[in-house]
Amino acid sequence: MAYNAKISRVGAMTLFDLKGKQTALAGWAGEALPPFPNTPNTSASKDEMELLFIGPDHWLLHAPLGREAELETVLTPTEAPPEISIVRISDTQTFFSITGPDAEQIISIASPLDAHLSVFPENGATFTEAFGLKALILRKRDGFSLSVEQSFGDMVEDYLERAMS
Amino acid sequence: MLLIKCPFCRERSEIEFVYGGPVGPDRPDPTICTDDEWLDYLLMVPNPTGPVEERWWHAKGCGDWFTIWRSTVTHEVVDRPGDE
Amino acid sequence: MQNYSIFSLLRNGVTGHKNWSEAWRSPPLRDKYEVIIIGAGGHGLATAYYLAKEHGITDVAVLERGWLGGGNVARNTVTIRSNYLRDQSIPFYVKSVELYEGLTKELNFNMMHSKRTMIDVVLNYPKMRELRRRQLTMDIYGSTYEQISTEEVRRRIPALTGGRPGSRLPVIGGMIHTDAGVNRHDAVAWGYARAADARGVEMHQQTPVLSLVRGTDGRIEGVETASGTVRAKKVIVAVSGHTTTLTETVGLKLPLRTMNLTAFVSEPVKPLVDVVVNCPDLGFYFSQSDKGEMVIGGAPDSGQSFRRDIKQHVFEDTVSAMLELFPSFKKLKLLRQWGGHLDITHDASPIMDETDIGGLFVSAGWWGGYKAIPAGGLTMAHHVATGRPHPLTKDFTVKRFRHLDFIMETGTTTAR
Amino acid sequence: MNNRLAEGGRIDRSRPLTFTFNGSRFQGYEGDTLASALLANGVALTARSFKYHRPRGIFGAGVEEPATLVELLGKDACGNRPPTTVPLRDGLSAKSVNCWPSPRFDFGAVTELFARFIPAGFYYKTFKWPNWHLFEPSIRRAAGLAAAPADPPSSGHFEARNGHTDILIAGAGPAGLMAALTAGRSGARVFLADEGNEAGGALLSRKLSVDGQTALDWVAAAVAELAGMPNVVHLQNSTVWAYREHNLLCVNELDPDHPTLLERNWRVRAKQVIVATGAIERAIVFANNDRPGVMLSSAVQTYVNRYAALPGQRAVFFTNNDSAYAAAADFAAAGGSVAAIVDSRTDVPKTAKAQAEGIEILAGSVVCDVTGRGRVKSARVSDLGGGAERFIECDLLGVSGGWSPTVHLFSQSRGTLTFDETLVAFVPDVPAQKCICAGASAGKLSLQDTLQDAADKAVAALGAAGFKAAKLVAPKAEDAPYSAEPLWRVECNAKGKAFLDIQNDVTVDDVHLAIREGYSNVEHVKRYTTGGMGIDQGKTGNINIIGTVAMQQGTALPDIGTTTFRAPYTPVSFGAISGLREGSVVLPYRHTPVTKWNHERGANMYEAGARWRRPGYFPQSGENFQEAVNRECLAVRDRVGVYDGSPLGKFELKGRDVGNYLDLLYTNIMSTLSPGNGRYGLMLSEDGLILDDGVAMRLGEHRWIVSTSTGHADAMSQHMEKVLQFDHPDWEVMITTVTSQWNNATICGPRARDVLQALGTDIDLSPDAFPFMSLRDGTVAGLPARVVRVSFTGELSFEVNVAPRHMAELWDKVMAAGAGFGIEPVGSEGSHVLRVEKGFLSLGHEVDGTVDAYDLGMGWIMSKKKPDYIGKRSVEIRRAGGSVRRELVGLLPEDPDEMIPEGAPLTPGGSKQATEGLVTACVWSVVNGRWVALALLENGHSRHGEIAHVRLRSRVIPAQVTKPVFHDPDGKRLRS
Repeated sequence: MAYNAKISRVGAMTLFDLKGKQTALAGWAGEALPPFPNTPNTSASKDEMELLFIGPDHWLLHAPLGREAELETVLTPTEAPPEISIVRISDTQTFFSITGPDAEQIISIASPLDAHLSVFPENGATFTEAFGLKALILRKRDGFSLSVEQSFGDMVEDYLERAMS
Repeated sequence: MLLIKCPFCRERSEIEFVYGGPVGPDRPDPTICTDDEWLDYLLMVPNPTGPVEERWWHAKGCGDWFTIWRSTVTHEVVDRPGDE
Repeated sequence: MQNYSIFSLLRNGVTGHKNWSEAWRSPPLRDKYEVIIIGAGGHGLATAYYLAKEHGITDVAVLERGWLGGGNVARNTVTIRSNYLRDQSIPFYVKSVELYEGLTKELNFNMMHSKRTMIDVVLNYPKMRELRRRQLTMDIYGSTYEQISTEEVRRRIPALTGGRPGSRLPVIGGMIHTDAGVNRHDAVAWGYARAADARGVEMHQQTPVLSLVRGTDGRIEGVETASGTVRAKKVIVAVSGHTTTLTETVGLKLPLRTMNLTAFVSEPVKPLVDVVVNCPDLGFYFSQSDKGEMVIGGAPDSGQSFRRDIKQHVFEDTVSAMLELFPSFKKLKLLRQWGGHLDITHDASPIMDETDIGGLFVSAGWWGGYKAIPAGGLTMAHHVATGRPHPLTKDFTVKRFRHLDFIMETGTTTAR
Repeated sequence: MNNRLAEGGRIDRSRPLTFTFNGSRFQGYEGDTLASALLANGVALTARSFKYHRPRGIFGAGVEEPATLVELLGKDACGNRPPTTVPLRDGLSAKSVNCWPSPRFDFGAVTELFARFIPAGFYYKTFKWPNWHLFEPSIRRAAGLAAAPADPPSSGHFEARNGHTDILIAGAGPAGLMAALTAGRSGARVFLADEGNEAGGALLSRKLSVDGQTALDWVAAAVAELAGMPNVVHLQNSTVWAYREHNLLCVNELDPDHPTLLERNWRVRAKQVIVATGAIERAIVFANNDRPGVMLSSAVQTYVNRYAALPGQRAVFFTNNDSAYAAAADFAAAGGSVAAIVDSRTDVPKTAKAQAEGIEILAGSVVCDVTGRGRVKSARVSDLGGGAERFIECDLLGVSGGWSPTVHLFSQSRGTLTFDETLVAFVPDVPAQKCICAGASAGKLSLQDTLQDAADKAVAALGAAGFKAAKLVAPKAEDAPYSAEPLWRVECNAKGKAFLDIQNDVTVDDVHLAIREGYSNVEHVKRYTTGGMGIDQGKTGNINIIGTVAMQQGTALPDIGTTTFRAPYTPVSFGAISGLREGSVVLPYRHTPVTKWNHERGANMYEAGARWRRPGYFPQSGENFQEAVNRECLAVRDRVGVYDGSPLGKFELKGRDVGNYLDLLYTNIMSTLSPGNGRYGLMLSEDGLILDDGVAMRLGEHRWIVSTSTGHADAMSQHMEKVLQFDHPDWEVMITTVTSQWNNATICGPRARDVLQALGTDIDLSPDAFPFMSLRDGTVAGLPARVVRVSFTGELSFEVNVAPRHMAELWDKVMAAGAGFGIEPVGSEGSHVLRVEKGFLSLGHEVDGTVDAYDLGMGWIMSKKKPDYIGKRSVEIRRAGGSVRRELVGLLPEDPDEMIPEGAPLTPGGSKQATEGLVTACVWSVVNGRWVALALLENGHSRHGEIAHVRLRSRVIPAQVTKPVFHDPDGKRLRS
């Protein structure tokens, strides 16, 4: 039987790249942010926003695109002190939603990431490889979110269609 | 395809990483070292039949650069020689 | 040396093939020779042969840790060509191709040399520009290379049905290298060994060299083997991959890294592709062996390796690339795969030189060294016998690294 | 179907299937293989051999089959398949490979008349005169087995995917199922793969009982229990074909449960691997041991029990071990008659004899020859010394040379093997990875041992993977014990060829010849004779080759050594290996928001670095390449042009140490820049070669943005992070890739300012307020934008950067606002001309891995003030070496209408000798109305005014050496 999964291209989301020590970031923008997740490659959420712990001293703030302007105002990237870096990168990634009972199988075609629940938890969030590209994979209700560098979006859409055919 | 343990992301497939070469001598201070010291640093990389320390970049993951010790003969990741 | 011909074959056929003599002897190892060659691979055996033939030096022992002809000469893709980029390289490979073409007659051993032409299938304009640069420089040295149209590429390789207009990377043309060919790799090792043996050279298999030995004057004095010390004033290291393992036993560092390059073959099928196909843009090359197998190569593994495994992702890259141009191969099956060890220099050109240790010569850094075997042997023998580098290898020195004067040679195949 | 049994077997008699073999129609049943269906139809002669074209039949019952290969036709088309592994389907059509017109009348058979003249390695000795080319085509045609597939599969596709598991179990025979049950019950993730179309392995071929029920009932119960475990993946028709490093295994799933999938290839990473691949029966070597009707005794047993096909009427069994006794008994029970069991052992164990009651047992005897050509007629039996010879009439000879544990995967994993004198076989010794063999593959050749071994090994593997499992007592199984004695070949005076490798036609005489000629190492023997190099990879015969070498050399078999097992275990389609990666996605591709517009505009698009598809030029109707490029270039020089510069690599840097850091990366000084300003720079690698060029801009006190060339963006990211993280982890520098956060339309030409003005902007565009090499944030055409004054064309130029979501809109507005000024879109070809006219360097043209900044006339960019930057010391060492340098110059061909091919060599006087340089680029200069070129020429800087000579094949092009700049040498225009 063919795969029982649904794939849709979501496009851009609000993304801010946050680097620096957690304390410094929390000091600058802590109130605007969800709590900092403690475990690498997991996320914590608040008000439709998610804070993804995706590298050493490195987080992504992820939210619906409509929140971008508001968050920019709160985070004031250009004013941030030298020891932290906040860069708006919403346009750099394009997102796909993969849901349904076979979503994990689609991920296994795309990526070498072990997306089994015992390894990649409910709040899993990590950069990995998908279709030869650097990709961000988030576990979502009923499936996954997969995003790649925006310029590769058409290619990944093409690939996902082939996987589902 | 190795399974490489990234300090941040734990075990991941080699295709997420970029190889960065073996770790040789430290970079000498170019303002005072001799030509030979410089050339040794630049060209005479370790090439053992056995454990070698090498650099890997988690290019498609967290972006960390780190080193592992790996046997060039078996490809197994091994402890740093001298460590237990 | 026993003559091989259709007549000797018929004669022996009648007598049940009981009278064939050994291709080479297995004499006892002596404790002293004029020249020791470490490594009974292609380069070691060819050097031994030319030392004897060209310079009359026959007091030579070839020491082999495993079995004769079991190194890279046993595990390559047998592509012979001379389409290089630089003035330092092209004439050397032109010579090698020329020697290969005469080798069957010279050694009285059928190399099955098949001068069947290589076609570079080009998908990208920058690559076409680079290959045209090669063409014009190669022409100076008499190596053949011509640009051909996409239609001509398809006419000569009917199985190439992919890369159509509108595809991911359409074929834009090709370069044809008529000097190129393939032959039988075992025959190269065996033919050189037999001919060297006939001139008095000794082959010693299962004789690993544990270390090199230097004299009090700092010059090389011989080697230490499992069966004792063997002395010689001149020692040649021709052990692709393990060069530094040996030279470091006398404290000699060389700018070499050992890597694993892999190849694989398909099941044998009836004749389908008559030329060597190389696609530098996608990174694969192959030819069909006389037995019918597609012999396929791609990129080397990253990282240092003394292991003859294949990396699944490197392998998949090569297969996907091949199927893009040859989609009918999807139903063709992989039969066998293997790897070999190369040592590569910083500039991907070889080191053919006497080292800082007097009397110690190295033939190393071969990156696609199969095609270089005859000229490599000829020139190394010249250097050892005369004390001067052969004009064809005068630039492949160790000294070039002292001033970082690289001979950047990236080759036409992905594997360089 | 004269040989089909009335009952029994795993076939479904309610589902008859029709198939065609070599043009004749036959009938079989669902559950048959092509081989079993042929045998059931009494087809004994199924193939001709590779070299001598001897008649051949079916020898095995599985992947080990060496004798017959078929080519499938029609929609299943593929070549070289053992019929023993081809499931029968309705309408299947197959033919024998390598014979014409048929196996019965094969013209190639004449070669056997010349057999004595074509021993092993004959081709090394002949076909030399006049040259190999004369012989090669006919030799190639004769070789090669099946025809190559002519087309890709007409429908469907392949898939490759990743799997992850705690325990991977290869093989679902008794050991594999036992291990899977143990592992599955512990809660571990289990991946169980088996090559057969149903689980059970050897149990499918035998009549055994487990726990008081039939073995097959036990199998069914095990399979059902596994199916109920969500933590178990159980695949049939799935061969574990490769064991790679770090416990990565490849599994080829042949018949996925998916409507359009042809095959799937899994790459499974396992914490622990249990190899439960059973054992393979060996052939015995005697004269004419390849005749149709000679068959592995286990295959006889399989055909009788599993497929209800009687492969002969009257059989002789020939063995050196106990297993053939059960086979003989099963054959007899199915209605066959067994003339005798010939056993090379003088002492046959009672337990063996007990299984074959009523059958004559000839202990201490051997079969030394058979009669019959198209089919065995009798076996010539003698005692071990060659005496007491007699002929026993039979049409089937079951042979069993003992069992070899299937250690292929274990050996692929680099585990070592050791020779077990009792089993007379190589068995696993020291594992090299997290791998353990269980059951027959570990040398446990009776069912009870196998089950207990698998249960124990599973517990051990689970423990190593971090799971607790209770020690399990395996169910009770009924099976006879196993013992064997060596018998590598039968020595007697029989004349016929005795085959060691049936597929490649390698005989005992061939091996003897190889040794006589000095090819004494077993690797030499294999290569010289081609023994073991066939599609079956010598599964039934390799050890006999080693044994024959040992006998001839008078050494012990273990001293000869085994050979390395290499992937794949059985052949795998390339399509499955590649999976989905084909067609448009064979390589990644990248689009900008302008890609669609470019297509609509009729741009000629091609790949141009880092997988971007970019417009080369925009031909208008009737224009050729040169006319289009000239028009675009003239627009930039005279009026205004615009190009999509989005792909340029861009990185934002933050921190107090960025200035120092950039001073280390670039050859020139960046730390002195003030906010709002930028500087062009070169980056070197540590060996002093040019790595990249680009522009660094200071956005604020501690914020910077750096641009890199398109093709090197990833490499530069790698380089920058490496330097930072390894060499200066204490520096406060944070790097964020923003390549795709900013797209840009670069408006260039004398009217560029007018266009920008027309677009509407709040930025003061006057040269004083906004000079060359500075940047301003503001709005352009109502969009938030960052405008940068850099120039890669030599003209006044504004790089208007916006977010990609605004790029298409910006582009349309630029084209609209520029229309009045005669704006033209410019492709990469035009950009190339414009940069050559200015002598701007291009990586990949002028920079080819040998030149340094001094050679390029850019000594000014190599800071003398900084004590150190990456590559500095190496450049100094190289230049101190005093080698002759090739330096960048301009070339003006004496004939202004003469184009010089890019890459053309320069030689002294144009003669045929070593080159002294090369032409790196040559373009039609629209401002000069002539061809101009850039070149690297030995000592070129001191040769301005000289004539250099371009050497082509048919002619020499003289050209004047000039400065490498042909337009606005003072740079007034770009600063305007």
